Amino acid sequence: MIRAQVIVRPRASIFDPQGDAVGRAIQHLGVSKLKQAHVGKFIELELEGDDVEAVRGQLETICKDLLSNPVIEDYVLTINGKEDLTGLAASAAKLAKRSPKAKKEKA
Amino acid sequence: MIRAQVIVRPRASIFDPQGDAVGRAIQHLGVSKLKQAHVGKFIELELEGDDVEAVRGQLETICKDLLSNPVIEDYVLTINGKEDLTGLAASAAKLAKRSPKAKKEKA
Amino acid sequence: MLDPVITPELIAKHGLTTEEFQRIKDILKREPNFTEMGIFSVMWSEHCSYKNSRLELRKFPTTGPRVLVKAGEENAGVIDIGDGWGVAFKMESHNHPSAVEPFQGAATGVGGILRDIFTMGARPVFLMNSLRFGDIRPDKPNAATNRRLLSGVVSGIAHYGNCIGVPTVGGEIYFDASYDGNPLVNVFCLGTLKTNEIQRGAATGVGNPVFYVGARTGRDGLAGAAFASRDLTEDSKADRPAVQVGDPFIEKLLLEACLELFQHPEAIVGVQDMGAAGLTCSTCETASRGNSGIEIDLALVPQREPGMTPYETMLSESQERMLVIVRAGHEATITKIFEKWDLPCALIGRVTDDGFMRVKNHGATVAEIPAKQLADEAPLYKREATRPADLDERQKLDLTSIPEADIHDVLGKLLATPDLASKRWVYRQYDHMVRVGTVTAPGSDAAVVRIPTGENAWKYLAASVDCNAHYVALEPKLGALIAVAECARNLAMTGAEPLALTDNLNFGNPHNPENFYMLQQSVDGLAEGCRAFDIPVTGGNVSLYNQSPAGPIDPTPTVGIVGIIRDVKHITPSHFQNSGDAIILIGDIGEELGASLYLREIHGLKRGRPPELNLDREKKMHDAVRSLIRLGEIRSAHDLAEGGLLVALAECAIGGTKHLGATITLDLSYSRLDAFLFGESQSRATITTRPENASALVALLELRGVPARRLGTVGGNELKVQVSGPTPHEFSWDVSSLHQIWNGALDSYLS
Amino acid sequence: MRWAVLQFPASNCDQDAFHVLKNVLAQDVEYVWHKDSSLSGADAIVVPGGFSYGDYLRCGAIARFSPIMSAVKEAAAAGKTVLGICNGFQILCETGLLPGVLVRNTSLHFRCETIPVRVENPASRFTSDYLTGQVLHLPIAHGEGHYVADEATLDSLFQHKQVLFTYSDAQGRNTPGANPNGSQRHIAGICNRAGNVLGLMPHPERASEKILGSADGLGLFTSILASHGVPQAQAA
Ligand SMILES: Nc1ncnc2c1ncn2[C@@H]1O[C@H](COP(=O)(O)OP(=O)(O)O)[C@@H](O)[C@H]1O
Ligand SMILES: [Mg+2]
Repeated sequence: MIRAQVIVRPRASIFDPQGDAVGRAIQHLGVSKLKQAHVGKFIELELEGDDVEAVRGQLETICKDLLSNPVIEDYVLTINGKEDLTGLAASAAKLAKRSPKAKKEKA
Repeated sequence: MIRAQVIVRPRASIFDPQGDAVGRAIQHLGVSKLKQAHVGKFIELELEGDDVEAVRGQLETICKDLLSNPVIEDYVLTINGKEDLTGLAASAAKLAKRSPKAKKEKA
Repeated sequence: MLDPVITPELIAKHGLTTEEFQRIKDILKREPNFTEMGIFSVMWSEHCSYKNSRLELRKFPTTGPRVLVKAGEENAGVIDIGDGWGVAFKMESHNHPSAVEPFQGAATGVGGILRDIFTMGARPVFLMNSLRFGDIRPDKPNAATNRRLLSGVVSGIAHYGNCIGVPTVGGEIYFDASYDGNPLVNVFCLGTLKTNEIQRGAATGVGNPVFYVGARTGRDGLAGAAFASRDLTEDSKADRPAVQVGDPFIEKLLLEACLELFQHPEAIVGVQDMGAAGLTCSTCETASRGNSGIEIDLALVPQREPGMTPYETMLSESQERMLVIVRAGHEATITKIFEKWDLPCALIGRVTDDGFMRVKNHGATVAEIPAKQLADEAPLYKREATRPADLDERQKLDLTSIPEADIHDVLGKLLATPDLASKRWVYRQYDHMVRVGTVTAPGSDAAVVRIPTGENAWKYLAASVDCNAHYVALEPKLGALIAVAECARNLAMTGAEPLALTDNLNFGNPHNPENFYMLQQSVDGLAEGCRAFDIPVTGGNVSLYNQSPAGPIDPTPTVGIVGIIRDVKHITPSHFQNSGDAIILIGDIGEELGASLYLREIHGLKRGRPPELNLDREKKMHDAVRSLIRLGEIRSAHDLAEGGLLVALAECAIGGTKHLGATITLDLSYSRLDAFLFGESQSRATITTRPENASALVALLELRGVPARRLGTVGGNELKVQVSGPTPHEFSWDVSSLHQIWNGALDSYLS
Repeated sequence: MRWAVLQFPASNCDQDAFHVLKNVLAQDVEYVWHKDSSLSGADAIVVPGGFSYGDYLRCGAIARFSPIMSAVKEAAAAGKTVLGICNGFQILCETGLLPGVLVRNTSLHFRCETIPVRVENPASRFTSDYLTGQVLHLPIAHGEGHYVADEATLDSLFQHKQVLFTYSDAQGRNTPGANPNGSQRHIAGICNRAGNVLGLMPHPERASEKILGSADGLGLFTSILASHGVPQAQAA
């Protein structure tokens, strides 16, 4: 079985009202150190078979066309993250890096 | 700065209309091997300071009380996943393991 | 960060011509800097300045005894509805943003029109919309894209309206290949206010503080007004940073906070929403209206993202923001109210007396422009207009070459077309009942909404939006005239008399003389219609450059009319109400097939001259129906529009909740049965009444110079039509099957 | 009797509930702001519909932490009447005053229309003016009205007659086609075990005047009045 995980996140320059509202709520609950919150989606897919390469292209397309809205969102796809931790690690790093980088681009 | 990532996922035994709809749509797009899809949330938080241990408790509470609803959802919290990959790896493994078990519960 | 050097390329990229740039230099008496050029470019875009259409708009009648705020004066016009109450309403487009990102584009369109209304001091009480897409049927080109656009737009409208709690009570949706790649999203909002509480958008009183309230400013929607003033091209997707994301939650707070603030007239001088061109537009327009100046410091503007440049801050189109001019000494009133609502509220500047819009950043002046010249003295262009070369040819219709289709079959097919099918799939996604005012829900000729004017005191408003763009495409002036007539007719059917009109002019690139001709003729048609019905235009919107690489859209001058129903007893439904009621046809039996739905859908022909319209006859018909309604003798009334007589009868049977059949006998001479049953001749309606009244009503109508005849009787499970004449025909349709076809059609295309 | 209508940021049916109580039923009613901590002695509390806090994250999730909710919990514990309509129902579930949770409609679409709703148990303070099995025509308007709880909770809800309303067809049958949102066991409204806290997705306040198409919802309010000893005549 193949397991794929997709994280969809509002693009860095795009307003994220949901993140804002959640951030305000968290601050209200006493976490005064919170600077920012973003809310995205987490999608898990299970597919039959083992041939990761055979489905990778299809899954990328699905991420682009269905699971995310490229106009306002970015996504990270990880396939078989359990066996292949580097994938998930890379995703995490990518996600983590984006924000400061985005800010740098802007400045 | 502290970065925390929270994955909120519908509990295995709970009917997930969004996951079902996404699953149907994916199959419709020709990915016949898809067995199941689940849709959850991905939340990213940025906090001031560096003292992870000082905020871990607060963040766990936020996850439990605000970000997820235990009736229908589980969550995984990762703090500073970038530096501390084991955390994220563990989360992934946790998430990955749950599904088969869940299926057993359902059957 | 250094501003870019102003080069001819950069000027062109800002949509400014060499002459316009020269004019800027003449106004400033120097070279503009980058920020100033950006400011001019958005204020002088078509979207903000109407530079290509303003001369045309002057043709509209805009005055009348009920007009309290005229078109163009403020963000929306205001009409007196009596007893100290007024209504503010307006229509606005969000076509280009919706083409790029349908959900957010439509949602922010709703947000924008709501702000235009509550800036006037009015509480928004209902929304409507007028939408156009390419065809969504599976066998049509681009169907999948069109379906995605439709679903996205509908959920965007639903999201914003539902969340803020303003009901969406009506609208219209049509489909045509000309909208492939360039859908139209026109949204309408109406609000109510006490006539002595109208707010103005003027900055007066030197030294008065200028406040910024609402959402923080980010980089979203940079230069959206300029984006709306360009053709949509393949590259439009690269314009994605222009996508604005709306937050109806914040808007709801902003709405309530503003209405609370307006209860303190002693503290408020003026208020202006930040819509297109955001801070730029709101500062220079309030200064211009106040014959004053304004000075702000951008460092004081609440910002969402760090490091925004003055250019970005001034041109940002972040949503849910307002500018409020407060009377000096009353600062605490506003800060307290916005604190209560947990909204950002910042003192960003002062009113001055030197006529300048002066923008500072941390004290350093970054822009200094004469406000009046920036806001009101954009160049005006008289564009060339030429009648489209192929129009005469497209109007030709040779009926002898068109075979008569099987009537029984045709009715089912027409009811299943996306244009005619029930729009339930759409409107049940809209909260159309919140605010407990919706008396007539979507699915009737016009929406009827009651508005409170005191304790258990109500006024009843009817409203409709309409435009048959096929008619306009085939004869613009007549088509626009019919749009006004049809909209007024829809109101008359509910028992309402029209009060005023708002319009949204959706056309292609005005630099093309053929497109401009369509605009010019349409404005003539709308103006003539308004004069005929004696209703002023109280505001509207112009959206040009609606074209995709395949060409311009069908010209679509959408109109929205608001009317008032004198007494709750006069509110009349569209659909059959009781078995045994007599059905009366008002108006002539016509046989005009030009530009009809029947020709389009059954024969694939988009041609012919639209039906003729006799304004005098049309008005007489409305007056007659209203007076019969007031007599209490009309049980239901429905106008004849797309699909003609047979479709109207079917709609009376299958619409609403009762689903009653009818037996119709037509002993009339006609030349073609299809033209007779599906022709779209104007000024017609079907009404029902108690059977014993039928002949008296027909006599009354004829007395008023309105042709009328009894057609048959309501009842049974079938729609039965007997046609006598040289070759008698008899048709019957099962009402529940017709209902099924009509009710399920959109679902079947969209699921 | 005294009523309180709560106002959260982006409540939007607060004025509707207020209108019905004040103008249709001539009740003593006041708005209570979410930042307040006192209900100033109200006998009945309406948690109205809307999109509190934008309904971001999950409906009702953020509203639950409003200062006023502690007072609502106390009032509920003291046996006061608490009525949560639509978003109010979601808030009461998130708060734990009612079991279960409301998730996205199965269709994933917001749905607004008047539909048949069957009265399951007329022996409650919210339904005494109705009959068992009576079919009411009530408007719904929600995107997340799909009631979810575990099997044991569902069984217990039925066993203790806490399910007051279900979705049905016009004949009163719980057919799948009559379920507008996929709610488990067709649940449209439930009360707590003590019977003083009700949450329901349909909007009785939108169906309390004939001119709006249905007055079937008025019975819910008159039932509450009766249970508080307010004679019917006074209610008109
Ligand atoms: N087609 C039109 N018919 C009548 N009035 C119009 C039309 N288009 C624009 N107006 C009026 O011009 C004024 C300015 O409109 P606009 O710039 O669109 O305002 P805003 O930016 O606040 O939406 C408004 O009063 C509007 O009603
Ligand atoms: Mg405006």
